[in-house]
Amino acid sequence: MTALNGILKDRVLLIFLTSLVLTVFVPDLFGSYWAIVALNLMMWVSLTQSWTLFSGMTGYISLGHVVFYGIGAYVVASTFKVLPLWVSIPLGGVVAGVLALLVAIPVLRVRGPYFVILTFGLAELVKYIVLNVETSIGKSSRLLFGAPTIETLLYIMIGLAVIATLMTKLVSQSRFGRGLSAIRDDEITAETVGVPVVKYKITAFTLSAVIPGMVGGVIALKSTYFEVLQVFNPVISFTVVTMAIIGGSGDVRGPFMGAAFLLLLSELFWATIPQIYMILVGLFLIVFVVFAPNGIAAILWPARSRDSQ
Amino acid sequence: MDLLLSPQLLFSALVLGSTYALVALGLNLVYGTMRLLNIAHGDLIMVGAYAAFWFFTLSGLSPIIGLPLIALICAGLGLILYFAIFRHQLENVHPVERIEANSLLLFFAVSVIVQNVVALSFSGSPRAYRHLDEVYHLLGVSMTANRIAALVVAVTLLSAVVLFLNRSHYGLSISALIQNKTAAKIVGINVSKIQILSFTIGFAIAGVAGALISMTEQISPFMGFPFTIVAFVVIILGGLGNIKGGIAAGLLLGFVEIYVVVLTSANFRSILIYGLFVGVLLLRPQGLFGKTRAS
Amino acid sequence: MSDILSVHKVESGYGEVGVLHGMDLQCRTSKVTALVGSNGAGKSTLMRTIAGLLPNTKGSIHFDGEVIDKLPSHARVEKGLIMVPEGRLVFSDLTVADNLRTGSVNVRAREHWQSTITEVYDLFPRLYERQRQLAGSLSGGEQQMLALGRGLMGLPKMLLLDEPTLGLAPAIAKQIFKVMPALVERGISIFLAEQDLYRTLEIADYAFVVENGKIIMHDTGKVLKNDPKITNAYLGDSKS
Amino acid sequence: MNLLEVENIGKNFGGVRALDEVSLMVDKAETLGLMGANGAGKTTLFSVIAGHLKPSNGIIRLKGKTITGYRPDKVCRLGIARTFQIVRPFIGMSVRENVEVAILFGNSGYDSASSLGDRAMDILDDVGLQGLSETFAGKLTLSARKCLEVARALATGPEILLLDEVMAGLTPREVDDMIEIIQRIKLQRRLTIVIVEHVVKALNQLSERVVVLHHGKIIATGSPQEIAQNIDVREAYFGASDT
Amino acid sequence: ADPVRIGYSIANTGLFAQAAPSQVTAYELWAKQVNDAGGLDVAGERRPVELVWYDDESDPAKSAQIYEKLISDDNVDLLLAPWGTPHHLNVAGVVERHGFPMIGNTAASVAVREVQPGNIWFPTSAIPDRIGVELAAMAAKAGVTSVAIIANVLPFSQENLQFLVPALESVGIEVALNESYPPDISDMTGLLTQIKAANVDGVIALSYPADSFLYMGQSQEIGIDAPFQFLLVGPTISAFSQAFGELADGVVTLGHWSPHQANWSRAKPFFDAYVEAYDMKPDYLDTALAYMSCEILQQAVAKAGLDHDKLRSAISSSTFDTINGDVKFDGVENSITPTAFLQLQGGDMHLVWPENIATAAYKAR
Ligand SMILES: Nc1ncnc2c1ncn2[C@@H]1O[C@H](COP(=O)(O)OP(=O)(O)OP(=O)(O)O)[C@@H](O)[C@H]1O
Ligand SMILES: Nc1ncnc2c1ncn2[C@@H]1O[C@H](COP(=O)(O)OP(=O)(O)OP(=O)(O)O)[C@@H](O)[C@H]1O
Ligand SMILES: [Mg+2]
Ligand SMILES: [Mg+2]
Repeated sequence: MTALNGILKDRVLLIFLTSLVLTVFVPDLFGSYWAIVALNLMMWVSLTQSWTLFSGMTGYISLGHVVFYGIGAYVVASTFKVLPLWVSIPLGGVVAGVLALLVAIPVLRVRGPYFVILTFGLAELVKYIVLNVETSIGKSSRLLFGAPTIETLLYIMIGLAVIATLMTKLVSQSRFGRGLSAIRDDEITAETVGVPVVKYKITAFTLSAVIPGMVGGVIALKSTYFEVLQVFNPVISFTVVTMAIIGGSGDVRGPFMGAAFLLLLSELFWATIPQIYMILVGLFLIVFVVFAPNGIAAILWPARSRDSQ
Repeated sequence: MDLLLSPQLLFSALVLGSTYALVALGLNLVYGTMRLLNIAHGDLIMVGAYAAFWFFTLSGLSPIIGLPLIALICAGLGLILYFAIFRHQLENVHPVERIEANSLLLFFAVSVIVQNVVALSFSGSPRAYRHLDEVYHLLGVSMTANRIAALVVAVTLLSAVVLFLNRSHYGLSISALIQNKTAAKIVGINVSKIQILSFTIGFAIAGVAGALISMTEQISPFMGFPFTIVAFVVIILGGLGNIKGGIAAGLLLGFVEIYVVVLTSANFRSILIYGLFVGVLLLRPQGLFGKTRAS
Repeated sequence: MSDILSVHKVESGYGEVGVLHGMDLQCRTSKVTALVGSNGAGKSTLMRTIAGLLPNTKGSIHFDGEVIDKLPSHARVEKGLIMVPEGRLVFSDLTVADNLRTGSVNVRAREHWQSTITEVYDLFPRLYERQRQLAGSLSGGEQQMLALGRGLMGLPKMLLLDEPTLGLAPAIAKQIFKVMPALVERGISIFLAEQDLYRTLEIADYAFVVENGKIIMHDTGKVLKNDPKITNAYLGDSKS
Repeated sequence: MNLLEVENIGKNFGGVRALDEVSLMVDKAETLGLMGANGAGKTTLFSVIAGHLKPSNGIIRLKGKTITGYRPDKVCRLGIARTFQIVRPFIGMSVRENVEVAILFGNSGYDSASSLGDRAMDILDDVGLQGLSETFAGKLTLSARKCLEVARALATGPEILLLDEVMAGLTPREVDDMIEIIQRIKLQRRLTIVIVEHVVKALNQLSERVVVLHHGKIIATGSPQEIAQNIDVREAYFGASDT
Repeated sequence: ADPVRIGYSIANTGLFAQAAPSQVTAYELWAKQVNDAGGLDVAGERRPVELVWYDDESDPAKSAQIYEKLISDDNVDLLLAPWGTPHHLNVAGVVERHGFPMIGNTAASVAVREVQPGNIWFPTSAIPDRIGVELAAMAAKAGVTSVAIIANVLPFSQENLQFLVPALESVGIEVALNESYPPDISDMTGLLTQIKAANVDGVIALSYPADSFLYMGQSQEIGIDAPFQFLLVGPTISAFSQAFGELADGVVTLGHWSPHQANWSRAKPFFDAYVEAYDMKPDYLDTALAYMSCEILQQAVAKAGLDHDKLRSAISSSTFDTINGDVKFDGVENSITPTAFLQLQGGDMHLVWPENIATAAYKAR
């Protein structure tokens, strides 16, 4: 397959994938704190990659990515001790995918600012529906004692990060990806030259929901505690968008760089000057958007990121 | 249910609705004219609320009297942000979608910074003060003076803005500017003047809304986000950049919120509001009061 | 007679790319001046530079006795220098009537918009019929009329017309060519870039030929029309 | 059998009846000219055929098969390509990339036999855009964008080409060149063409038959010479009464 | 001597940031007091204390990460608790894994009983099942016959609701209205109009701080005059009394501490020291609990030193003298302090239930 060939030829990507896989040694080498940091990094990489798969490629900026993550977490939490985890975590992904498929047809009819705000509103709507369901069955929060160890969860999350990265890479190199960027540029023209716009948008949207669904499940297990407002927190969506844009979403390396950079920043600052860490993050973000609008990837690999724009 | 006919509900719906309209108006001016996704809008409201709180606590200055001052502070903040960050974006970044995505991040940053600066300076503890809280009974409605004041100020301000937009070419220029900046320049619209005006007026109105809200709610550095959401819901319902539509939608939302609780259950309040919002976006993306474009 | 517009050694372009390399030309007051040249020669670029959408990196532009090349575009409109752009650039989501009204936001025209709009409707009855329709849904030709009408709404002293008959049916195009002299009668000066060279050179008092961002020839319309160099380069062999 | 049949098509926009019971047939390898005043409904007809607009009533058939209401991408893959009068290039892509997308997704069915780039360059050669292949479409002049519209439509590998005012903005000389290009590619690819043009000279030279629309109705059909003589057309279109 | 390093996470930013100060002020006051008194008594040796803290951004998952760091990276000697139930429950897994004892404070949920005993203890007595029973008993005693309940849909309120309704019914109080509302409610007129129409003599609002505030303001306006009015969380915050003053007089709320209880000898001095230090009153619930957890830790360390095992058994078996009277743990729970309620009276707050620790008699509004 040419796509696979592409991956094997892409040395930078291979290095990334290897380093993702190498994180399995973090717990043994650096202890459990760094294992959690690694777990978080993998989580953000997975989420940001999957966001890029749809929003990065089509230009439909979704501010509601958290809804898939939340629904996955909900599936795992509500079937905890009922279904084995190897069933419930993938099930979380499937349910997220189905949710995406169901809402895709109406939602993808609107564009631009309307889409941005619609996705946000939809995520909030689902949040309140789940909240109501939970209260009506008398389960306002759930404890998940007896979840797997951090190490196990880290391994699963590394797997998800690798899959998410590969998925985004494969899509971006394929005819499918070419169609998606045509949609980003001008949807009507894309349609006119034969790009099956509706089918492509729905497929990409659905694909981009599956990984977050599983990530949400794993994170719920990590917290050993599930509360609706916590897993549907819109800040998660904002963070994903931030990472994607800081990293540069023209290429699979962007999301990785974005996630790693923000996490690094937070590790550097929250431990040393916690009081003003958030203010610093804010200032950093501004500097970035103003002076490096195409993200870190564009600074590190200027030529490649431009032709992938 | 005769509950529905209660003038008390009507009064509350009016107060809530006009507050929403005011909260959204400022956002509409900034987002509507420049496509800047100002998710820090709620934080400006918070700044207005804190300004009112401190004026009142330190000098006993009534927030109502202090309104011009508070408006000035927030307008100043708007000017600083415009010249420090956003002018550059508006002039040098293409296309519009790009500005929009960037502004989302920039305002996210502004929001984080403003919240934390306020939290650092005044601590995260919630605060409140008592002002104009005597209850009046009029036509079978009991109302606290501060809510009457909020209603009066909001309605006055909303009408003033509508009048201003109707009378001047500002309103038309705004609509033109949103759609096509080059064409706006061609017909002789002073683009930067409109942008500066939108920034200052938009921010000032947010500050005023915050001051009004501070009289009836407790305030904290992190109170802003729900207002940001409300503002977005309202301006989408009204049609982006459609100032009058936004005002109507704000009022509508206030009524929906109050009467939904009575008709169904308070529990469904958020579901219904977001449901309405999502539904309108799907069925009439140009907003309830926008004009259709058959494409 | 005086020059209302004079362009002196102007250089301009897009970012790094220079397009105009020392443009020199003058337009007479209350006359039609034409700009002729092939595809990509820089006609639109010059128009944009004069209107203030592009900055000139060198040279100067005088309008109505003043240097205007440092003024922002809206200030030039206020002085009565109004462009009708190529590709129309109407406000798609505003109605036809509102589009026309935007034409008169400048201080000079503001007061008179109601009387001006009646004149524009007289000129283009089609726009009157369509006044409540959103401009984006107009036919291509109708949008062109709207762009022209919007330009007139600004009460111009001088109109910069970039391909004003583009996409217009012959009847309307003919009408536009009739309107131009009428506008000139009223004291409006016209600077015209237009692909319909026969008619253009017909009505132009004076014309400039541009190639690669430079003026290579200029003379009265009549002279150029019969110049074999022009005929070969732009008019082709078959005459219609 | 006719390649394309348009039967009793009507299209309303609110109160405006943009198309009113329009019926016409296009034969294989024919060039049909579509003439009509501004707002007559020409572009609307193209949009209905290409699937961008759903007709209020009527049927469109391609080789006898009803395609009314198909989405534009499907219509394109069935072999009908259109250009936009108000041009819509992918402005973030180079000229070559614009064409590549059309090759990938169009009717031709891309096989990796010859490289995508080469095939794109061939097409650009045909329309004379080869020199601009790496230029971003956003930086083209209007007339170059019109050419790009043609190239992109060709790249989808159509049987039927709907050309909407591709000559607007060209000098007479350039119009002559363009006529030549169109005649050449038509022969090379055995194309069927429907063309809308206000440059009457071009329309007459290219078309074998001309249909005239007025207020959404067909008011005349015939050879270019016949149309030129038609009194109604002269009044409605050329504004001949006062010359 | 080397300082004793004590770590915790706080919600300095984010959703819960407004709740954090009530807890942190207690920690800081305590640390200052200990250091001023010559240091912490570590099994006989005096060592200064040093607080090590990080912002958890109101994210419970982040706070688990922070405790992981405090324990395995920073090697702190002792831990104090984060704010709120979700954070406690997230951290419970961490301290359990490391066998690191920690006294919790601001967590209140029946779920805490599911936590493995041995590494974490909860001095609070505000646990929903007990609140339900006690509140019903108190209302019955106050002569309430029918109540209207409105409850936030957030976990703590809903848990309370679950136990409260049966408890009320079992003491024969009619529940005339039972409505839940979402956390982002911004106007309660609809609910309050219904309450007013229900004509009850008791209103129980299972509210969070922001909605307590909303309730108080709008119920004034609409003129809800039920003699018994209960608000779950909020009235103990000083901004509440600042805003409503005597208007809120008679409101009953959750809390088991008061400076007026003369039997708790440490209570008044703590209150005075707090007011002196911060120029405002402590939160009677969270601040008191946070301070208690420090006292318990202090006394256990004095006895057992810093060794985790010794400390663990000292905490599990000793009785501690706190600002809230004696505290002793049974499993993870405080077995002495009763579930109690406070009432705002004349701008001050008094324990009114249960009667054995009451500092004033309940007064109908
Ligand atoms: N937005 C742009 N960015 C970069 N280059 C541009 C842009 N617009 C035009 N150009 C370039 O500038 C040169 C001159 O273009 P211009 O539009 O002025 O030509 P023109 O004479 O008006 O041609 P036409 O008759 O086709 O309208 C061309 O080479 C074109 O590619
Ligand atoms: N979406 C729409 N809503 C309302 N009216 C429309 C819409 N689209 C087109 N029209 C009207 O339908 C009529 C036909 O338009 P169309 O674009 O087909 O004309 P045309 O023949 O292509 O004209 P031109 O030669 O000017 O391009 C016009 O009067 C136009 O205003
Ligand atoms: Mg041009
Ligand atoms: Mg047309």
